[in-house]
Amino acid sequence: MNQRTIAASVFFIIVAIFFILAAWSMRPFGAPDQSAMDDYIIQNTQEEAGANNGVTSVVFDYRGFDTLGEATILFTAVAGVIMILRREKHE
Amino acid sequence: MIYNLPYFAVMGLILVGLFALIFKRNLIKMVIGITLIESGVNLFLITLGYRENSTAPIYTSSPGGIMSLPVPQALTLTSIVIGVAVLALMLSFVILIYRHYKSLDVNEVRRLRE
Amino acid sequence: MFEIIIYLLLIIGVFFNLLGSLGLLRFPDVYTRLHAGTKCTTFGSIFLIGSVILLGLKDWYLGSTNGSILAIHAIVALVAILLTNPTGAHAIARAAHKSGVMPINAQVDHLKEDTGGSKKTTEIKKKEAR
Amino acid sequence: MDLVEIIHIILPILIVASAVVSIYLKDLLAAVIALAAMSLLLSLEFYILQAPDVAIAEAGVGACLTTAIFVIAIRATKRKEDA
Amino acid sequence: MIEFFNEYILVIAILMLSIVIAIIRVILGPTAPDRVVGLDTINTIVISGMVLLGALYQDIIYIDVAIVYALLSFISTLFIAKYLEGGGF
Amino acid sequence: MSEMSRIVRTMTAIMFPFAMIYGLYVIAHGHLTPGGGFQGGAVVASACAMLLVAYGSKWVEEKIKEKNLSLLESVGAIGFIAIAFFGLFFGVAFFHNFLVGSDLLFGMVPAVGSTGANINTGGVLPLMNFAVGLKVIAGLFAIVLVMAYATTSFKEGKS
Repeated sequence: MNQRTIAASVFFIIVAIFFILAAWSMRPFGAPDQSAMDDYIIQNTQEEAGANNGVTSVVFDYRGFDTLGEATILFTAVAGVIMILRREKHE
Repeated sequence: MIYNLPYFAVMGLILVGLFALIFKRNLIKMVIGITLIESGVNLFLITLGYRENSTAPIYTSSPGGIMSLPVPQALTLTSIVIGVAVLALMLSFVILIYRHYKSLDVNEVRRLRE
Repeated sequence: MFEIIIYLLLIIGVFFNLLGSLGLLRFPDVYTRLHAGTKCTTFGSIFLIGSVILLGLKDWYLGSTNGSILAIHAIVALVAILLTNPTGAHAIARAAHKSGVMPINAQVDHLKEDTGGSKKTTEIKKKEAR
Repeated sequence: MDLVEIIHIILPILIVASAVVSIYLKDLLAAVIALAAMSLLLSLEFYILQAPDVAIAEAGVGACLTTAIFVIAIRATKRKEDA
Repeated sequence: MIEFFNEYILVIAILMLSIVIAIIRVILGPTAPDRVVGLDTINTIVISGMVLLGALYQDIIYIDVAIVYALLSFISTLFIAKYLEGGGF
Repeated sequence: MSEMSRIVRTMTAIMFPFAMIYGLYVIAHGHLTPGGGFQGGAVVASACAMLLVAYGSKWVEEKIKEKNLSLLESVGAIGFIAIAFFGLFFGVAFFHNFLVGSDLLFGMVPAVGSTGANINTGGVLPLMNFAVGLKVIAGLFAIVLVMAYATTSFKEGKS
């Protein structure tokens, strides 16, 4: 029980109390506050994107840059894994 | 009207992951903790986008009625694939550390480093 | 008529599923638990999904196009369960035996004697098994 | 639709319980099994929260790939947690 | 909702009870194969529950999730079994 | 040693085409039913992982080189960005859906409201689904294959 453990315990308890209060004072489950953007997407996805699936039209049409960033992260992670583990194969 | 129980589930997941991340010394246990935190965040996003008595935001032969919000679902979708890629990267680092130090203990690794 | 059959299938299926998980809790060792947890729930799931298939066929008979799609997808799910579940059970049992988990109260363990016998017969039996 | 709320109540408790188990166990393989169960129940939770897209993604990733990567890593390192 | 479908909800509630029992086995199980058997049981029960929920919502798109699970859920079982057998991947 | 029993191998050989076809179905119907590039890619990568666990990583490494998987992932990324740039050239902006409303492939606009499934809709969404699906398949399976192969060869050389 050194000082490090005590400090970590205090930090953890503070974070726990914060999370419990946050979950307690959250808005009621099942009733979103602001949904103007989502209502627009739900109503216009068939005319603008031409797709029946709202989620796919958001992923690839309305928010394409998110997917671009995701592709970058996936590429980087795969390159990192191959770079780390490839060296063992030739030894 | 479930009285915020899914929010408490999110809180529990994140707290359990944080506990593993702070107090556990095994590297794979810490990676499991990070996975738990990521699952909690995914559940939080989906919970934010849920409406009472709604259907999925897909028009193909849907029964009609109000629909749940599509944007949080799309964000979660990208988050899951990022999560598994980053998990593989972390586990590769863990394997590399084990080959160098012959140990998974964080304190051992730190002590041998000095 | 249809509804009575669907009720019957639901009752049989849920009874076997509950029985399977109860047996999973009550049985003493891995192999008997494997009986309860895999065979029983597979048998129950056949009836549960069969009720959904019957519901879809009823809707199709009454003139709904969604009913046929429901029935076909449920049939695909049923075939997938029937193909994959016994394979998983076989893999678990083999792995449990290879990792050294013995059945409780077992008097004679034939598999153990086979692998522990003379080397030649073991090799021959292995070749036959392959 | 009253009994559906029972599912909404039981399922978060089960998710948190399996998460706690996956942290509590000393055997890392058992922890990974509990993590797989958590992922499975999380996918069912996504399903009843009306997000079938996310449920399919979680199914494909959590049912197979996460467990596979963890088991490979445990195979390459060691199984017991020394603590 | 039609009154007939309430029976499906009752069945799903009983399946939830079965999942609770199987989770207890996953928690208790003394060896790793016990826990794997519990995981397999949860897999099967969840698949049938997903199909029943798809029939309950009267929406055909939901059953796709159940098919994905039925196709893929035994792969994790295979990985763990191969680890327990010993030998590399 | 590194392959499983005969039952598992036989069932894998039976199940693999089903899982593959189902994954491709999930990718191709991404704009109609739940699914898309990420989900279908995860399903197909899981099917390939099933092949890996049943037959051993050495067998799979002989069939599918990891270099080719890397190449395939790059092709997927380049296709994704190229389709996005087509939106800039033919339309008004990056990621503009330039095929919707035209008479080309995938150019139809579905009726508003709850409709049936018509695969000829969606604009560039099916093409992007295929590009991202290719990327996710190659990426995730490359991760699993490289991890399994590297750790196995290490263990065998060690002991």
